[in-house]
Amino acid sequence: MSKQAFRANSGGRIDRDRPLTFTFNGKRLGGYTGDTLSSALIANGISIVGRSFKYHRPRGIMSAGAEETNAFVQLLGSNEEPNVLATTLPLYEGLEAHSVNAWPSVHFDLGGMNNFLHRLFPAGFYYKTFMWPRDRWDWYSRFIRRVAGWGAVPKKSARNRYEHRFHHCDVMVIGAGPAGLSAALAAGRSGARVLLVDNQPEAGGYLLGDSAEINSRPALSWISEVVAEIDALPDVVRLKETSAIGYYDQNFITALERRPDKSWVKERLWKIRARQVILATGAIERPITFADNDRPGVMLASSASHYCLRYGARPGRDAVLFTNNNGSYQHAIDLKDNGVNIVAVIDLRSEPDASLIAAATAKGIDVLLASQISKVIGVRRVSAVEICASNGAGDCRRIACDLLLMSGGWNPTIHLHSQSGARPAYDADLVTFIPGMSVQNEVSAGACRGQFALSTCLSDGLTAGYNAAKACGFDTEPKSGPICAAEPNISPMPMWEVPLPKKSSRAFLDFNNDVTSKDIRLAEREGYRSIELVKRYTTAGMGIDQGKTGNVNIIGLMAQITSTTPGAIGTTTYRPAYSPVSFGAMAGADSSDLIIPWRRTPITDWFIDNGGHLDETGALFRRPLFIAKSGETANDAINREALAVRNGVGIYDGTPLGKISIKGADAVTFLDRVYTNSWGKLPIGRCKFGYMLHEDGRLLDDGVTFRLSEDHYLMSTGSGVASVVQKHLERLLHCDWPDLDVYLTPVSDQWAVICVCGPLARDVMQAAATSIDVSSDAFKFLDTKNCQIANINARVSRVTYTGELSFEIVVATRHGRELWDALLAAGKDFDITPVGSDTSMLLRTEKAFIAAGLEGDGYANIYDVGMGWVVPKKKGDFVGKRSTTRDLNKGGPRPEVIGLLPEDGSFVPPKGTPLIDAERNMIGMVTIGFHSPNLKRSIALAQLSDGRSRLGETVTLFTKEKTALAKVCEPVFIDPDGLKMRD
Amino acid sequence: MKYSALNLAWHALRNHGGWPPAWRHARPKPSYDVIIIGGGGHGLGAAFYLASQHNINNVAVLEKGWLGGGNTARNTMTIRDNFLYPENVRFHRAAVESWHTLSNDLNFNIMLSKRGMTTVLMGDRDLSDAKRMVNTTSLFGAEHRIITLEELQQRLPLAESPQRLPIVGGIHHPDVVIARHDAVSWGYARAASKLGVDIIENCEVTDILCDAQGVTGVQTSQGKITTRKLGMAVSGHGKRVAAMADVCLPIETVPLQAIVSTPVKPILDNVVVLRGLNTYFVQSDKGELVMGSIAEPYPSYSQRGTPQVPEATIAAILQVFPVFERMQFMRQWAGALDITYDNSPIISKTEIDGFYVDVAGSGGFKTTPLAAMMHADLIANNRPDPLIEAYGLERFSSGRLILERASYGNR
Amino acid sequence: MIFIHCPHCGDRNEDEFTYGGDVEHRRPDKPDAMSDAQWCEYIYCVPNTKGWAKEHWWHVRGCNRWILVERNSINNELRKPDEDSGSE
Amino acid sequence: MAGYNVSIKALANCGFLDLRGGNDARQACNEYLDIVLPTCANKLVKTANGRIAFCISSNHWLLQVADGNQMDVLQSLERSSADISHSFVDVSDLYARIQLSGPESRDVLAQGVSIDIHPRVFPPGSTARTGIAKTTTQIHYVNESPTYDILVFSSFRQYMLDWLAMAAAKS
Repeated sequence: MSKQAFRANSGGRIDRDRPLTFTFNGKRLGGYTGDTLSSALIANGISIVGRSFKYHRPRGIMSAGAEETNAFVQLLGSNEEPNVLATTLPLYEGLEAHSVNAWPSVHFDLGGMNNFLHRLFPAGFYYKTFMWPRDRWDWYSRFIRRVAGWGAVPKKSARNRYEHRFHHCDVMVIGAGPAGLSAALAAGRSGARVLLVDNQPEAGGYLLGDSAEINSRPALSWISEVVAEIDALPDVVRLKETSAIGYYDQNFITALERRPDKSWVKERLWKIRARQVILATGAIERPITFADNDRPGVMLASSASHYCLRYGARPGRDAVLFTNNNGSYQHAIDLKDNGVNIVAVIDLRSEPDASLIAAATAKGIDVLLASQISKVIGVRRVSAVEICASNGAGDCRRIACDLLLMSGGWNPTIHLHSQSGARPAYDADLVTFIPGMSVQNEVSAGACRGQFALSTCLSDGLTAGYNAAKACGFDTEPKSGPICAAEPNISPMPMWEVPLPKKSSRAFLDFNNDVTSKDIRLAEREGYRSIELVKRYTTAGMGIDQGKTGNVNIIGLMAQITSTTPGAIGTTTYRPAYSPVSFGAMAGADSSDLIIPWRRTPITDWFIDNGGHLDETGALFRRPLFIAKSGETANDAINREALAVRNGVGIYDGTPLGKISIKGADAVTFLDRVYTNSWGKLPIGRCKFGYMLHEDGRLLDDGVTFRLSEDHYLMSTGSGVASVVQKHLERLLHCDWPDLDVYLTPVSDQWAVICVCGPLARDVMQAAATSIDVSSDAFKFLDTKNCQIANINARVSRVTYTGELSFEIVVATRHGRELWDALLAAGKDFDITPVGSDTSMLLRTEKAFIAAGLEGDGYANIYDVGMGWVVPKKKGDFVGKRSTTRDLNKGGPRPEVIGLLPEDGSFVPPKGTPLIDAERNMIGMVTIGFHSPNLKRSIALAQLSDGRSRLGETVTLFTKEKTALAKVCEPVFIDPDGLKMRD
Repeated sequence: MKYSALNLAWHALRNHGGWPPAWRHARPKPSYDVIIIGGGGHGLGAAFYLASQHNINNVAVLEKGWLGGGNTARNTMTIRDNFLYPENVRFHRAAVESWHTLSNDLNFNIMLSKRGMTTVLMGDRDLSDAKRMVNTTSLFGAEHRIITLEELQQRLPLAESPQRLPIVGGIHHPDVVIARHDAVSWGYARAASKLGVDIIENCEVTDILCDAQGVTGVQTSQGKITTRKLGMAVSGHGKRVAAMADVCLPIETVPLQAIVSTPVKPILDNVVVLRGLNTYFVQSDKGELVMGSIAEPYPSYSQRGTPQVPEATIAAILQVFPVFERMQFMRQWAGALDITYDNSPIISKTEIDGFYVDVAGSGGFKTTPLAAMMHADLIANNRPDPLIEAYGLERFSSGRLILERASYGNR
Repeated sequence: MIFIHCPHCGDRNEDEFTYGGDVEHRRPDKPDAMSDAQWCEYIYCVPNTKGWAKEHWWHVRGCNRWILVERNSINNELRKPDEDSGSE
Repeated sequence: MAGYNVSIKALANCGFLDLRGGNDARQACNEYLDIVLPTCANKLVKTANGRIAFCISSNHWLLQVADGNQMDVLQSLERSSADISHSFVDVSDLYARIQLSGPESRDVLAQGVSIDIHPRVFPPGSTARTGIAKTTTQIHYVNESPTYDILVFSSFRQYMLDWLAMAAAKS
């Protein structure tokens, strides 16, 4: 392991007593606890961390935070992960990473030849070529895709645990720098519930790597005092390593916590609802656009100083600072004080703040005014820079250095403000965008609203915290803030592109996507003038870093090219996520069994234990389609079950049916209005089928409604549509007919429903000790009675979905399984057969009982499905009536439900099989098809255009595999007069 | 100036200083033969086809913002034809076909990739619905095919069967393509502009002017412009624009969101649809996973996106692709869809003579070339091509809706 | 995740509610008295307001009441409707 | 295995009645039950004999009684409200009861409950009808141990138990 040649012997917030080893690009290196991967790389003198996206230029670390645009690495080992930001990844023992986008290695990358051919690849080059031969982009894209992309998806899932957590607070403070800490302190002291999040392992923000003083002491001691006070407040929650990533409606904010308090939780996604939000997200230093500004060794000035002061990692030995503002001088001085030789300060301006020049000169730093960098020497690492006067006068000179610091001004981190729906505003003095008018309960404080001086950050934060707490009802006497030294305004000079020395020179704006100033000019020249079009045409700002460092420079350059102001150009839309979030954290902990709730009936376990083939059948239930005995195929089981119901007795779990209690003096009126048929004459203790329409005339549901007492009805609905029907009824009652005295109570889960059906059903009922006379005279079709079965209180009804003699037994859910077992026992001698949903569907098909979801498919109305008889001639208004009385014949013949008997009785047309005419026009479709074991042939129901008039004709069934003929028949195949069910 | 590799090289030698604007930035003339409202793929396409196929060159396209800034910029690039009803299957089949010559027709590479689509079926009911789709579409010549669980596993080796919704098989749709969405509007704009079409950006239509004979023009933020033929292709605002002519369209504006991951090396070619989880995704040429879900449950014009959609979409994908655990969500956005009552397109005359509308129905990127061609044809000839006869507004009075989603959910 | 004010329960996340349509889109009292064209317009042409609209929402995962919500469809801003109560 | 320090258990059935009605019906209930039904949603009252009335909204209550009593109470209530607009329905099996208790209960609950359950706004004795994960529940914050009783629709009982176990687990 090599020595950390660029590590200072002392200083910084790393723990030199806890060394760590890690591997980068196969090389074993050392670092310390408290390092990030990037600070450790810098300490080891690693200058190339990756290759660029398009030109494969060597790239080094440019920044020290979430804005990093170059240092994306592939993390290896058990934590394998693509596209990890080295600047925010805390170093840990054994960390293993390598560069992406380079082959065979970052030092010798074959893709680097792209750089020599760069002229062929200007912005949008692919739109202009790859069109020959015709329609063969696929062929080219195969190569392009291979070289695009960054990291690789790990081959295996580590199956880490991720959590979601809801959180509410009065005041949420985002960012724990000087402004955020002040805000949290002021709000916290008031007694408000405060949430303070910060993306760093420790609070302090930029002060962690700065020499500033507060109250004439190092700023860090002020920070530790404030943090101690904040942490002692009972209703303040402070989250470390937590990035706010999305700002949504009504102050809903998502934040990603890495390494939460529980060791077994990899990441936690917080879903926060805050009454007031204080954004204290700081500012991001801006690169300057000059030729070869992307060379390894070119770094943001504040970042270099941050590495040096916070981590004791020197990004170079001899540095040149290139600046356009007052804010960066102190960084040069700090670096100098910490062992980095500052060869020169190159200031674009002719009159920077005099005190800064004096301070720099006092440290022995040369300051060159009205100068600029025209050239960077060195490909793999800066070795020298060429400096010329801004006005072009005089000779240029070359200065040797291994580190070039750049400072093009500061961009407030307005991303979350913009995500909240507000529009940023341009500030000509600060030469950048600052927050505009708030549209939610949100305020920015400190650097993120352009207040760059430490003293104003502190006071701004205090005020914001105090005001936010006050808005939540926590009014306290504000305390005055701490004192710090005055700082000059940063006074940046607009400079959107330093003139390029050669035609082939390139200056980068979006380092991540390799977008140069020439690309922006080309886009403008070609007419892509809106900033949104510039972004899309050049891909500027669309990389992994989402343009955090580059966007304002692009807007500025566009303004310069089109002779307008950056404010007139405007920003593109900032959208979540501020920083990338792992899919695991987005999804949370719901395991595969829980992503969709599984509703169970009391019988579900029995089916699982006895060969039930479960499937989704709507409303979140999984029901058995059939219950296979060992060795049986699906068809075997369904045939066996269907024969049993027709010839013996079956038992069916109907619990998923929707059930709604309808009670009140106007219950009949309500039923009359929602069903097509009339309900006034239904006696207590009877039930009947009802057909419910959508207002547009389509069939919504059919089901049985029972009259339980004078003004109390129980409606059952299809299980799949239960919630739709409930909403339909609720909406009508509450929004359209609020005057009706009716109460709807959904009671689906209150009752288990078990259906005993088949010619021997009555025998089973008797064997199960039913307490009432179930003979056909005493208990008629559509009667409903209370009784006891196997000593369980039950309500039994003579309704059927199979066309057989049936008893539908309803008991309290807790007795469901008990009843099921009792009926199975009582039916043992009759070979009672449990049946599944597919079998039930087959039995229904044989009887052609209409199912809204199948025969009602598409635009079929009640007449189309052959149920016109349920609409009484003289009935008043009901939902859907007007849609069935309007002229529906203008559109030509309508589909009608008919039965089909395929000529080849062994061919079962699947659901949805098209019916075609001689010209292959689709004239209908099969709504359901089965092999009927009772008829020993296939049968189907179908919608057929003008179908009722085609009875007896032959139609063609079309499937992908074959066509077949089928005879059109009346839609009923068994017991057309319904004698069996009335038995 | 023709776009070609040769010209690119020629311009490279000149540092690309000589490329002309892709389209003219026109100022409105007082009058046009045809005005198209909406400078997205559908609107620019209609203008291009009016000029190229009907010799109507005195055409203006009015765009209230920037070109292609509506749904052309906010979709998931996927062009598919997996529909259930014959009218839709026929139209969308032809629409997929219409993409293949587009790059060459426009001399602009829209990066059409024949990626194919794999629909993952989770449960017997999915399988039964899949058979319906395959049989119906094959009647119209589609190559969709049900595949076994084994073949699905070969196609999607990274997929794992979740316990809650076990995978039973899949559908493979080889015809499904993706295209670089933004390029479609730019390609049309450039080609149309070359044929004389005026493309007018930042020009918002504020009123539609009519007399007893029909349309007479539009009032815009850049003044009044007269015309006797007006086509509308504005997604997200169709209802409001049509209302300016007192035409009430049966549509609701609903946001549809999309989500994109950070770019990674190629992991799959196909568009993958997780039907039971209402989610789909595809990897872009650049390496990002582009993910989509279903439209929001209530109407809104907000394009800001919500937290719950990325969460649900990504959770769904992780159910089947747990290896994506450390992929990263990078960005989300939303588009405003004009959803028609029956989820099917409206390409139709209106009760106002000379006023035509092209409404996608449920997101229209996939139909862009064909819908634009049909819209242009309708404007030029004042009668619908047989391919769009079913898409007339009359269907709402005749009751012949094409309720494409009726079998999935109830409106 | 909009934060809907339920007059009974206070502010709740939108996933506790179901959208119930624009208040303006009221079922006609006498459908039979309407022409086919009028009826079709009622069925198919929902208001789809851009801007502030009063809407029905059903607090189905809470108090089960139907409430009135005023929402700006441009940016999902919410405000309490002037009649500050449910429809019951 | 152990994750969060909580215990999760299914509780025995109780009797539940769903009571709906206007002020007259409420008065009748108050008289018979000898309580004052709250009219503010998400409030509850307890009686000396252990009954709990959860107010779902101003005209809607869920009355929890000892199991076995529900039919008697229902019939008595029906008698006392004969001529008044109301709906009283036995829903004893509509709800299953689950108890979550232990020091970290709130950490588990906050993974799936979107309302504010901080004791400052949701002190012991509070109740709320709201979602947990993907289902609807009636949460009752029983005591500071802390203990939460959760009513869930009975077909979701196993889902809720599984979800709580998942939320509390280490992996």
